[in-house]
Amino acid sequence: MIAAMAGGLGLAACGEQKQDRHTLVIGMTQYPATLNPNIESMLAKTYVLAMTRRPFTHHDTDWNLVCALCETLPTLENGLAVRETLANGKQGVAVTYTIKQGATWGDGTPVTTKDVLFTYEVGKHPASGVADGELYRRILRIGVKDARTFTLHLDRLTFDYNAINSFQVLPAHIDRANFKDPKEYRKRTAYDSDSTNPGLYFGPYRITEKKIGSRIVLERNPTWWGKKPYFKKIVVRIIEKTAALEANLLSGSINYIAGELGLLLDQGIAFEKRHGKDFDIQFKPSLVYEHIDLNLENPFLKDRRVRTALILALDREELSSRLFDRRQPVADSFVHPLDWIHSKATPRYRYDPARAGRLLDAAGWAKRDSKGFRVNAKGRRLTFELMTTAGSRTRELVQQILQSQWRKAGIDIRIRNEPARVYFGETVTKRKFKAMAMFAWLSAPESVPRLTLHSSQITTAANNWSGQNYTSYKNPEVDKLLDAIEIELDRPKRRVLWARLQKLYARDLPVLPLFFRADPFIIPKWLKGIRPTGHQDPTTLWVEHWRAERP
Amino acid sequence: MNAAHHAMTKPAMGARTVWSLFFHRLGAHRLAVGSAVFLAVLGVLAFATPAIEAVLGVDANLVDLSRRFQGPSRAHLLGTDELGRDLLVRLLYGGQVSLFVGIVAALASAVTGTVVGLLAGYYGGRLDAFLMRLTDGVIALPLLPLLIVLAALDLTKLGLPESVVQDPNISLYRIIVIISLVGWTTVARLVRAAALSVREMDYVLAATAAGAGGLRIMAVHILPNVISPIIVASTLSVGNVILLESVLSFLGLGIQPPIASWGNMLTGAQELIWSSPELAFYPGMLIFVTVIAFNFLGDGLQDAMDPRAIEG
Amino acid sequence: MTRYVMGRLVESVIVLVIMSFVIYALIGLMPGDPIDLMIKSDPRLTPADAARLRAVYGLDKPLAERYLHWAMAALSGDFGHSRLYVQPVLDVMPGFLLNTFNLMGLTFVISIVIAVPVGVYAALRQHSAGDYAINLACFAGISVPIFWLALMLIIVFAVLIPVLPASGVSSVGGGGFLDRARHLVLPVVTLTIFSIGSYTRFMRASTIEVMRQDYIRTAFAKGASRNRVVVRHALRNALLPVVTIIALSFGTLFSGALITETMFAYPGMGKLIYDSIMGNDFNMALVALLFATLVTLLANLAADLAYAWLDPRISYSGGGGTPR
Amino acid sequence: MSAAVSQGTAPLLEVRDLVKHFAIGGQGLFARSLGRVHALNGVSFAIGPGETLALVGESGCGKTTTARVIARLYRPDSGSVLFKGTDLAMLKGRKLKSARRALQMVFQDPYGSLNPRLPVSAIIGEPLVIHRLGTATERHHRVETMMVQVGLNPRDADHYPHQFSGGQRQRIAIARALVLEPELIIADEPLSALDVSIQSQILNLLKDIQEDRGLAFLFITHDLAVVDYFADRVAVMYLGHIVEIAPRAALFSTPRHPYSLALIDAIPVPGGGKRRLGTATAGDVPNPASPPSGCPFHPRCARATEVCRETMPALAGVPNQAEHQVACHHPLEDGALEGGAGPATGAPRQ
Amino acid sequence: MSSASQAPHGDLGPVLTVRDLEVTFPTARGPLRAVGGISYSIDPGRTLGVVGESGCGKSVSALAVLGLVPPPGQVTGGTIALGTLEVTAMDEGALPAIRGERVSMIFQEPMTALNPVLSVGQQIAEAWALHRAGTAADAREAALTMLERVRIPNPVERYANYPHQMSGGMRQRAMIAMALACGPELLIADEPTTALDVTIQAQIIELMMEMQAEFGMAIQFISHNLGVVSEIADDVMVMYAGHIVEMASTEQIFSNPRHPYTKALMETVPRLGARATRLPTIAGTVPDLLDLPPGCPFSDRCPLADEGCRQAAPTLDDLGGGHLAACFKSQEDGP
Repeated sequence: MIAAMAGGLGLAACGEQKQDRHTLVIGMTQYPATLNPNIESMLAKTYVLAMTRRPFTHHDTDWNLVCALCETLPTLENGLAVRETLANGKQGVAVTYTIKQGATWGDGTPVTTKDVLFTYEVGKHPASGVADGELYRRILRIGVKDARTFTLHLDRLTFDYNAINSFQVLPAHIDRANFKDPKEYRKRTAYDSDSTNPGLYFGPYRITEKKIGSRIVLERNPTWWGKKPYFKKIVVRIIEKTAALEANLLSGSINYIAGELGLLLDQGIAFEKRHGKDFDIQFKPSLVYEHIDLNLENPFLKDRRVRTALILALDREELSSRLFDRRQPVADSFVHPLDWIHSKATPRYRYDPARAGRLLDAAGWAKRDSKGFRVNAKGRRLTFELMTTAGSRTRELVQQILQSQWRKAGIDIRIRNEPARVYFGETVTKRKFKAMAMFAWLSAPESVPRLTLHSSQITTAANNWSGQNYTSYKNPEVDKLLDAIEIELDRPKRRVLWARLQKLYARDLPVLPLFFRADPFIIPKWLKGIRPTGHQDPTTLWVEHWRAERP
Repeated sequence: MNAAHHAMTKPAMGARTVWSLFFHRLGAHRLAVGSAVFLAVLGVLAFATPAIEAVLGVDANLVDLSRRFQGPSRAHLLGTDELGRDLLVRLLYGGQVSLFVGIVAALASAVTGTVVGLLAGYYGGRLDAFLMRLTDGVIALPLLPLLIVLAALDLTKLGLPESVVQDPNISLYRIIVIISLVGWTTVARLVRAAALSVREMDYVLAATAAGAGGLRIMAVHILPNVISPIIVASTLSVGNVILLESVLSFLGLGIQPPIASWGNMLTGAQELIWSSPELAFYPGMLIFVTVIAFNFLGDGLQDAMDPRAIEG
Repeated sequence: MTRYVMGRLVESVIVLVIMSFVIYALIGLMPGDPIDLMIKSDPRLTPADAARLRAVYGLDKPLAERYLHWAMAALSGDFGHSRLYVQPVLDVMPGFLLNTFNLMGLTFVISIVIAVPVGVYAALRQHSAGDYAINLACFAGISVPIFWLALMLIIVFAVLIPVLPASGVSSVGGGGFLDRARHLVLPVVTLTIFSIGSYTRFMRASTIEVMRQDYIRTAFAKGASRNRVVVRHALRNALLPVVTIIALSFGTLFSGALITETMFAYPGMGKLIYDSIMGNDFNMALVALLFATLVTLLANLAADLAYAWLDPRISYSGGGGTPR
Repeated sequence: MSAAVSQGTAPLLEVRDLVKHFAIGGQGLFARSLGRVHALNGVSFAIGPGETLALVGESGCGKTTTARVIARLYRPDSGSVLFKGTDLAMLKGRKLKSARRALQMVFQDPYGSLNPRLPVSAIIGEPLVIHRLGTATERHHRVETMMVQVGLNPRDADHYPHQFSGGQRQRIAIARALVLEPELIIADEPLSALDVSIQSQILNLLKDIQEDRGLAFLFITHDLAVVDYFADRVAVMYLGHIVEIAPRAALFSTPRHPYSLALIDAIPVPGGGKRRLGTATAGDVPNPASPPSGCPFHPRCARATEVCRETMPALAGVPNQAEHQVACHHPLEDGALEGGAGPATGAPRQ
Repeated sequence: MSSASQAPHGDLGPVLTVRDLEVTFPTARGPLRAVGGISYSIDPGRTLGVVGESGCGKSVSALAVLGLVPPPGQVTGGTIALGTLEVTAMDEGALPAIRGERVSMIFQEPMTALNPVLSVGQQIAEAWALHRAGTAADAREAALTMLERVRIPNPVERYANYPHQMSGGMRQRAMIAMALACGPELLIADEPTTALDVTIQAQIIELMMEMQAEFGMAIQFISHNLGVVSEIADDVMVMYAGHIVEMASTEQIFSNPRHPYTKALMETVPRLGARATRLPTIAGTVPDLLDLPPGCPFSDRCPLADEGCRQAAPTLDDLGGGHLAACFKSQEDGP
């Protein structure tokens, strides 16, 4: 053992790593499974791919929709989007995009409408394994004007008609051969079988090395049309355990921890206290909405007074300030305060134990048992099972705080957590949680919560457990609002609808809003140009602006 | 050498009973005695935690966000944890849980293993072959999927009453059941091997010749003579279970909060290792010291129960 | 002998087939399927998408049918595609296997190389201060939670005294022998500390037992020096039981390094198995687990053969020993 | 082959054509057995009430197997064990239990034959418990009586076996065998693990018991001197066969089988002077897994001829001595013992 | 001090001279004297039989000659000399040079005394190679010769046999071959025939006698069996509770035992053709070495013992004609 250690030190002495100022090593906690941009969406993949390619549209750091691969964002105003009436009489829209001048695959082949058509072909094929079928179903057909310009004919006119963030163009010249048998495509796609093929990428970087489960190496892509990136090489290393991640950062074997997939907030806060002078630490509030889904079929939770009392009995401000240093804003609804659709008129539930008590008294939970918990007339205790993913430390902490706060109000909380695989794979999806399920949604700015709130999205065996309305929330007015918001193009009018929706949501409380998560970005002082977005589009969409300013 | 050995030990044993000899030999193993004392103190402390809690005037589960990460003080002798709870009392409760899980799971494994081992060792033949292949199978069984499946089982479907399923300690019982389901193989093998040799002893033949049935022979003649390896293995396995619980916690499959166990306290503190190392230090040390104590105790028991020493 | 080995191999194959179904069923019985997870990570998926994807992944059929389908394909050499790594499982595994082989092989060799002499030393000086210290160290190694040990080693040797890489298999652009070796140091030390204690204890106990045997006295009586007695007469006999234990532990070592691999971000088999189970990568998990089972079975066989090789009394060809 | 019974009375125990083989090897579910050890090859004899038959032979000859088959610790492959008219070989369960109540065993090793975890009272009283005889008090009383009878102090009833010396332990084992008041005791080498000075004590005890109770003994030993002292009749076994069976005096005065003579010849006599070189019987006892053809003793026998190599001789009465039977093609004549014409110097034939 | 040897061997001194040898084992209840100060010697070519029951110290004293008293036992007094070489004064590291070379030992249980994982031939060759310079082939040659000399048929085949592949008699022959490989002056045989069948026992006794004739070594033959000792020994030494109680030539001992223990021992053993109704017995059991009676160790069991025997231990004295006994009564009575 001692010998082994000595040997180790010997090795250490002779092979110390040299610091290369043109190499950036990023650490993150998740390995991207597939690299095919259209199969499965996964944050780790999005993060890496954003360095190697660009979507047609995405949201910028101010949460506005911008063009990345297209020349101009088509709008009804600028005439690139045109209303059209469909054969069935419904309102559709034709949106025209032009591929950016100079967009060229890494092997020199230009990105053309051929690729667009191929992507559409793949996307709409039922057997291809593409995850997001919705967008491709909405595209009725694609009109090609020339090698760079094409028009999407969409089956309805929604307010976000021009956002095609998930239309990720695929290289027809490489991957078409792999699509001969659509069923096999997801296994054969060059992104996974030949990941380092330069022809797959057209962004500032291309992938030159992939070590499964361990790291991905990117190098500058010579065919990139935009600003020349500063770093010659970027290495993304996968280190799952955040404690180890931190150790790696401190030991210098990684330079930067991706905020999107990095440390937990409290680790970040603690890190700032100790290493604030060496690192620039940013806490960006994000569109990750932490909440508790309530099972509205639970007899106790059916009563809105109980639900209201539940949230009134929580001191979320205290929780946020103590646990998260006020970095995570308390949520009043699913809408982030920074989102333009956020309505100030939404009812806000401040900590009000007295009112909570009155509500519970009124709901028939006036009596207390020997342990101080409320009981109803039948002597049954007011008790709920609170579930979340096991092993997720922050959530477990929050859980315990909630439990403790609710206890003061006489509400008994039983905690039962499950591994993510079981929790999301079964319990939540199939609505098997008895009362409360805590988890988060990650969304884009102004995204319509149809899947989570519309009564048609209640998951049942009949609909194959799809949809995401796990609370079994049914409100005809909400259904109507969701339908209306989608097709309302006028922002002020839409704002009114949004406000109403938020109000209903906050009143009905199918979900207990907790807060919006903030990700700590731990950036060494010399690393400049990283601007956290706060939504689902990653910072790496601006990777060409990253640079080192070493003394 | 035999003669000398004989002359040396036989008279020395003369007046002593098996137990006094056993304690005498155990007493000579100072580390084992120290470990036993340590474990006894720990056990008493852990199971007297509610009283200690009352005396100190703290509440193990009371979250107080205004008192997070406090250093030792008169109110909190070891300070507070990340949720402002008293660290000392939580450690004691954690000890209660870890010891309980360790001891109960080890006992349950020992019982299963003993039954399997006795049957296989005494009856031999096809039953033995079957039970041993079963044992091999369980050893080769991938633990992880099993753990996940068990963690996901809907216990109400197994006919368990709601009150049990709703029990806040259910994660604890799950762990015990899971560990017992897979942990019996060592004891089974040991007992089988011991039973195989004891089965050939003349006193077993004598009992058979006197007309004793299989049950009686196993209970009266074989079991008491294979009890030493069972006790030793079980003592050692208490330590292993405590370690295993911490590993399960590490994987998120362990005992769920707010119940404290050393395993989940250590796992939770891991991410705070840089800012509050003491949160990881205490449970880590306690696991380490407790497991090592069980190992020493097991080692001491093994020496003290060495059949060579008793038989003379 | 050959017949015995053949028989054992046939037995192993049968066990393997049974295990393949058990594992398949276990994974299949676990709640949730990949599509559920996909839905979770992409809120825009619709019911239709889910149904379509289930069909694409073949998850809409009953378990037994899926197993048969898999087994037939496996027999023709197609072990399926990894869902997580989007490559044939047989292409994914070698990399992990090689890493595990390096990690485990090294740990294994170092542990034995240290444990054997140390165990013998302790046995020969039973109850001495050295024996005492060795025992203490062994128990310490056995008793420390391994993830804790890993973290401590990282903190000490990668952060406080930054002499070794904290994680990974090789550095970027590196990957030379020295570089890989450096990356192996901490995980190997961790696993070695963890496994060496029990090996040493076994070796010690075994040696003590052997040194009490009559033939040791015979060896002394014919004038062999102490060293010669230990090396030529005691060692081989003492190794006998230890070989079995070590070979058996090889199987667990193989799949049991999950914690170490996780802590050191070292992509090995333990982690592959864990991730594929957690990530619902059916084919991957199945093949990796089966492989681990196979290794365990082979280790078992190897243990028996090693035993036979070391101990002439064991003869698998029959006609050997005479019962009394 | 039929067993000769002394005195012409109905035998207490009659063993007929016992055959017992043991499989060697064969572990695992799919392994086949690799061979068989022929432990008993048609063993027949009888013991009358109150009679002592000594079974003599060297290790591996099957004498212990014979004992265990009779006590039904092993089930014979074929043959019968008629004990008081009941065939024990065929019985099972409760019937077997009650049938063998009158048949008890004493084992060789007094250290291994007593359960170290039970006090002496429990050891001696166990057969009573098994057969549900008497109340606890009665049993206790009975145990004390037995202890006195075998020369133990009843005050030691709570002690454990390890607190007794070897001789005392063998007394405990004898008490256990006697507690059910059996009619036949099978004593398997009851002396060989004891110190020389203790052997005589135990031998006397056995003899006293036999005389007091009129017990029959099957006395298994390799020590012919003890046989001469204790037995009424002697059966000599070699490699699973009984090669000679005769009244004690006849066997020692006029052994008929060359092997019997070899055994008698090999006994060292204290004060008999130095051993004469070249008188020892050559060769090893063959491996029972691969016994020689024909007469099992032929490779070591100086008198062996072609017929011995081919045919196993049957056990047959010596002319004019019905009780003296020998299985030999070339039995010794009278006076072989003195003549020294014995089997002595046969060269090893292997 | 006197010698058990009867035959004068001219100027050759004894092969082995043991004086006041004392071997002690520390125990929890105090030191246990397994050998309580014994003196004897063996002349070249002679065989000394050592008789006694278990625990009398006969094996331990023999092991002491090779410096192999099992720990924690220690030689706590007296001297052992091989010829003129004082073994007890030698360095631990020098002892291996003597073992196997000048004095060899064979044991009761040849199965356990042989290393199970080495072939018999290898083990014999090793015994030779440890003390003789030569190549591996030389050692093999020497081993084959030895196998032949101990009358093992097919030595070349047997060379490669492992102990478990041999019968008990063959194993003991191999042990003897190993012990005699370097032609020692003294062979210590510790119950070498006890584990063997009677016909094989006779063979081994014959073999040892033949070997003695061939090699001319002295033999210290330990046995609890008076018959065996009587067949092989020139002189006999009877031990009881760590002490020598009687020592004389074989003929003297068996024809005229002087110590009550020796007498009793001979009478209690059943003899062929000497059928009696009851065997004489020795009362009581072998004494606890930690709790010996104050006087003569045998006084508890001795029918002749009186107050004097219980108070003082008798010394081993010559009763005339080299017949030694440690008994007050034998001195009184005379032959």
